[in-house]
Amino acid sequence: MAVNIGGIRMKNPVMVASGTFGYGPEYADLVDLNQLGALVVKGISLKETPGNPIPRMTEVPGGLINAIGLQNPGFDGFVKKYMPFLRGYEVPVIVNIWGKSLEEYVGVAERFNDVEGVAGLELNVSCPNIKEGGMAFGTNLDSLKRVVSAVRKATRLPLITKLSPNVSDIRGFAAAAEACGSDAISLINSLPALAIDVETRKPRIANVIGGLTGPAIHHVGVKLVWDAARTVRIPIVGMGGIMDTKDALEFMIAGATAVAVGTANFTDPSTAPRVIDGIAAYIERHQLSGVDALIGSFEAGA
Amino acid sequence: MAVNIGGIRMKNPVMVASGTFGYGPEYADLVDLNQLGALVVKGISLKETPGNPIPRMTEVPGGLINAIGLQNPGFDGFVKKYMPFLRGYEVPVIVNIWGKSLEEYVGVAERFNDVEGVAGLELNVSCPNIKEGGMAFGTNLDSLKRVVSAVRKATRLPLITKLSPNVSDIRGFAAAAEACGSDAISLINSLPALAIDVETRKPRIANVIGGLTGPAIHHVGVKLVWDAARTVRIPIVGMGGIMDTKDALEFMIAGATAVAVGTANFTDPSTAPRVIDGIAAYIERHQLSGVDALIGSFEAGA
Amino acid sequence: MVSNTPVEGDYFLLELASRVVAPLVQPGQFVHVRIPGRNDLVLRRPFSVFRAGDGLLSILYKRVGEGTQSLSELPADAALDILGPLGRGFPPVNPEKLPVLVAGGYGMAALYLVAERAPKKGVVMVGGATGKDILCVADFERIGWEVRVATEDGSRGTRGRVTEVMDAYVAGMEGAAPEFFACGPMGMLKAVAERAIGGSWTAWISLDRNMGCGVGACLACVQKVRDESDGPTWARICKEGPVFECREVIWE
Amino acid sequence: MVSNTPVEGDYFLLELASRVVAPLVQPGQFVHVRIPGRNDLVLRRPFSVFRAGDGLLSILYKRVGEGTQSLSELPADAALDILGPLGRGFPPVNPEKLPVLVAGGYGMAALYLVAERAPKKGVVMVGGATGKDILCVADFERIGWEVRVATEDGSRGTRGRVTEVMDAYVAGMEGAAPEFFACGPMGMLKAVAERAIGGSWTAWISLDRNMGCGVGACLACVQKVRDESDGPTWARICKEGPVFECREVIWE
Ligand SMILES: Cc1cc2nc3c(=O)[nH]c(=O)nc-3n(C[C@H](O)[C@H](O)[C@H](O)COP(=O)(O)OP(=O)(O)OC[C@H]3O[C@@H](n4cnc5c(N)ncnc54)[C@H](O)[C@@H]3O)c2cc1C
Ligand SMILES: Cc1cc2nc3c(=O)[nH]c(=O)nc-3n(C[C@H](O)[C@H](O)[C@H](O)COP(=O)(O)OP(=O)(O)OC[C@H]3O[C@@H](n4cnc5c(N)ncnc54)[C@H](O)[C@@H]3O)c2cc1C
Ligand SMILES: Cc1cc2nc3c(=O)[nH]c(=O)nc-3n(C[C@H](O)[C@H](O)[C@H](O)COP(=O)(O)O)c2cc1C
Ligand SMILES: Cc1cc2nc3c(=O)[nH]c(=O)nc-3n(C[C@H](O)[C@H](O)[C@H](O)COP(=O)(O)O)c2cc1C
Ligand code: FES
Ligand code: FES
Repeated sequence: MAVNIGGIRMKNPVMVASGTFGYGPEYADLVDLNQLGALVVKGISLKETPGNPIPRMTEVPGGLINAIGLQNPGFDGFVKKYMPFLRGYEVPVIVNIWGKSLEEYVGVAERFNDVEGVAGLELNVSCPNIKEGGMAFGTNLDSLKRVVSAVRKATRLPLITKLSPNVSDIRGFAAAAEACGSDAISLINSLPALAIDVETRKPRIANVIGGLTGPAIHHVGVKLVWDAARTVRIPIVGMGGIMDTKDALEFMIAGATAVAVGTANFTDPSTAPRVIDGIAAYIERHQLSGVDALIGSFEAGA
Repeated sequence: MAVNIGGIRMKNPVMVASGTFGYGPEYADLVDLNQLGALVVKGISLKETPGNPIPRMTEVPGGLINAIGLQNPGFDGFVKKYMPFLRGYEVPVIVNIWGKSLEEYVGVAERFNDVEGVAGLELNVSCPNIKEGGMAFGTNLDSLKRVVSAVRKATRLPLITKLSPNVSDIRGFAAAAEACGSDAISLINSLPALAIDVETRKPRIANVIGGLTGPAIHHVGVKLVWDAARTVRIPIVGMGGIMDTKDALEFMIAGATAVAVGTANFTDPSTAPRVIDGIAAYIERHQLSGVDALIGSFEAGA
Repeated sequence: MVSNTPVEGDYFLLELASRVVAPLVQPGQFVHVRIPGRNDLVLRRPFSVFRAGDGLLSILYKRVGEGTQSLSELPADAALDILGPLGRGFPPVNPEKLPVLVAGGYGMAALYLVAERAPKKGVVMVGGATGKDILCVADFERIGWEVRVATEDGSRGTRGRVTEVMDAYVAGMEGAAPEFFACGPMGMLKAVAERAIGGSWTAWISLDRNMGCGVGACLACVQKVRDESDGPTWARICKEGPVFECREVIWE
Repeated sequence: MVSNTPVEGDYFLLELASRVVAPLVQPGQFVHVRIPGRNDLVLRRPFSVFRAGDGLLSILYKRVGEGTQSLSELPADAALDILGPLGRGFPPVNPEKLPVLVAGGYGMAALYLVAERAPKKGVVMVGGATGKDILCVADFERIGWEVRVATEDGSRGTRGRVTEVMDAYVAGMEGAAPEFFACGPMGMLKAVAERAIGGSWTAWISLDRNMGCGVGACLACVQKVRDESDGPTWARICKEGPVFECREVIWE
């Protein structure tokens, strides 16, 4: 069941997705963290960030929309408050990082070079690029190249670039992430969405626009992972609406080396352990030689 | 309740979406067609088109994925087989058209100039542009401009350009559709998606990739309609996952002048009539002066 | 709904009071059923009408997935939203031939009305993996039809496939030519078609296909068939079918 | 689940056999409940624990939307997947003060354990729109607490708001200072907070907020509060709350 995501050794292919599992302690009473393939923490920026006003989350058919606004304690706060706890576990810790400018990205990436117990960085490029007018880094090919190249230079850690689904053709972005030195890519992040309370004619979340996640986006994610898998040679972490083993298997068959459970942690914290067992059972039932035989085994036909 | 979509007078703002209501006769026993604001027929091309192999549709959480492949009897077949029937009704008939090259688009648009009983054309730009390497017309700004401009010249009918949701920023596409002479825009078409049968590791539809529709895409659609509404002055037809009155109202509050019911026709053929009644009831309950007071009434805040 | 009860194995019988739909049903037609309480399922489920009459309509369904699972959990007094009767069913039985019904699994349900409304009695061949898949034999016997059973594990009737039983029967037939009416898995239908074409007999077969609208609008349920000039064209199973004469179908 | 029965108006009482969770519950804590059979609802629903003991745990819930509607339709023997007890509940009642409980709607449910476990008896003020919103008065009376009711339409108790009843009561109080424990709509909590701050009394209030994870991971449920240096910071209602002393909260 072991997989290697660009230098991050995982004993199984199932991680928990950034922002849906806090920093570890929140779910530690409910899930044995050491069982997980990897733990991706909520996005960290150089400085503490207060995030968005409330309400920040609303349930919609087949998913939820959130606009937490990347609230986080900043590099210092995170390292002080959570790293001692995380070092007590064997689970590889992947730190999701973000910034509002190239400098912020580089700054936070650099600082993690000296932090013990971090297995890798996941680069969230779905944030608005403040300097370049607010368009997200991840939906502009040039911005993406710049940020990946710069962070690649800044970090000694394995680097996973997390792609935005909000592009016409993911292949160019996946290829750019690879060419600029990512060790792996992960996808998908949430889809931009809007929910309106028709009684008040006001937005259901304070930020107006939020990100759609959960089962609703699952098959969009599988499609994009398949596109990416036919484009790059680096490993892919697939995510989007994984609720059960079947959903995780779809990503792996489409070409993902690992998967991440996100929204489903809220629905049922035991999802990730169940999926780990489920994948093992599938491999046995189908008499596959191992996870490798599963990855990219999609028979798309002629 | 009456609205005007770029010259198409509708007695209420609710149409049925292309491809989900056949050509009219299929639902005529179940729905009084004259009750509808407008009826959009399944996409018509110059020549008869066989469409994709089977299976063509699969249900997924909160929606379905389809790849019918635009099967249709072609211009001649459609006019002969269905126009006499449709002329027997008062409901405005909007013909959804498509082509695989600019010439095909222009060809089919021109031929409808002489057809009695057609209220307008809806231009489906989500088809692969065979001449330019298969990328859809609707996800490349230059292709979009060319096709809209050409069809604008070719037709005397009100022209609705139907936008693809599969772009990073819909505003440029909406503005281009307007600038090139569309009388209205409609959105959203389906989201590209992939479903894999994990037992066989084969695609669940023969075309491999299909379009996701239904509740799963609803809030993505509302977001894009809101973006478009802040960009163009021409009327907007909002669609995507409308299952009930509330969903339709969200589109109108976000800025749509009319809405289209798609997948929900399969779930419950009485959806459109129910939504028509529901909007009227909402207007009365909220003591609005009419639909105009509803359209774009979103209070997004500061 | 009037009742919703387990029959055998994973099969359930659902009876509906339906004064409007029931009298209109032709054998082989289906109803398109919305699964109550499952807003997440945007598609209805098609089921053949098993029996219809006296303002009652029933379906015999197998629990195979999410929708039929939820259906099986419904209380008997739940309301059911159905569209129907839909599709083109079986033609009237030709009184000059001997009706031979061939069924697999819930195919028996689709064929019962053929037997009940036939001008003469015939024979029903039914096959399944085990005895648990053999349904409503008693219903056919009650109306005087002969039933021959085949199971792959031999737990009921002859061991083997239903087409073998059919072959044996046809080989020993005297008098009138057989007219086949079949409903079951694709492989079985194909086997029936081959024999019918080989023997120059008529065979009406009912096809099974995932459906969207159920009324001919979405073009999801198509089947390649021969058009008037023998060229390939698509037929909508929900509209031009589910029943076709086996020569119409282009098997791939 | 042991029982799931209508109480009054749209309120239902749900009792669960729960040997693990029940003994751990502190007054004011909540459980995060997955709605059975509703795979389309990705979020759990938070409910205060009404009563807990003897391996039984109960919640009193109002049918307000999709989730609670489905919950109310569940048979009594359904299994329920709950997380809990979660959050920081009410502190122990200060024996030197007079406990004054103030509730609106299902707030009564959240306060019952406060009363049951208090070292001394006090008074409960409860408000609602009509008599139908006044719950479990008998439960409090059974354990010897005085209950004062206010309804906006005057159909039960005093006509008016519960805070008016509270004002009247506090004005007439003699002896020990009041300590408030409140749960109900935001407006009511704010009114209680104003009076507590004005009178230099302690008021513990339980906040209500849409929740994602319920365990502090998603940061959906935050509330602006004062940090140690009196500056604004976010507290997670599911983790640092739902109960706060009213001075901690920054009201906007
Ligand atoms: C004309 C016709 C008549 C039928 N008559 C009967 C009958 O009398 N009794 C009976 O038990 N079944 C019958 N079926 C099959 C029945 O429709 C499916 O078993 C049922 O739709 C499965 O739904 P599910 O949600 O439980 O399965 P899932 O696998 O969860 O369904 C997922 C999707 O696939 C579709 N689907 C799955 N299996 C089939 C299938 N075999 N045929 C068509 N669609 C399928 C569903 O409708 C749904 O859209 C008939 C099918 C057709 C086309
Ligand atoms: C700490 C806490 C304790 C609570 N205790 C009780 C209780 O004892 N009894 C009781 O009846 N209710 C209680 N509530 C409120 C209860 O959680 C909501 O009524 C319930 O979630 C509504 O779910 P629904 O699906 O029926 O409503 P919908 O409106 O369909 O729900 C949509 C979404 O909004 C959320 N939501 C809707 N209303 C509320 C609300 N008032 N508070 C929080 N989330 C909401 C839902 O959880 C869901 O995510 C409590 C809430 C909190 C935060
Ligand atoms: C509440 C919430 C917070 C999130 N925060 C982050 C984040 O900080 N950084 C990030 O890269 N992705 C974040 N995500 C996106 C998830 O990591 C994941 O990409 C997305 O939720 C899709 O997976 P899912 O459908 O399984 O939830 C967040 C998602 C949710 C629901
Ligand atoms: C089966 C099916 C066929 C469709 N065919 C067409 C088509 O021919 N032309 C077109 O522009 N859109 C087509 N669409 C897209 C719909 O018109 C609509 O944009 C989409 O379904 C989103 O709305 P919904 O979520 O309400 O279904 C089709 C959709 C479905 C489900
Ligand atoms: S199911 Fe829609 S055409 Fe047959
Ligand atoms: S609900 Fe997730 S942090 Fe409180």
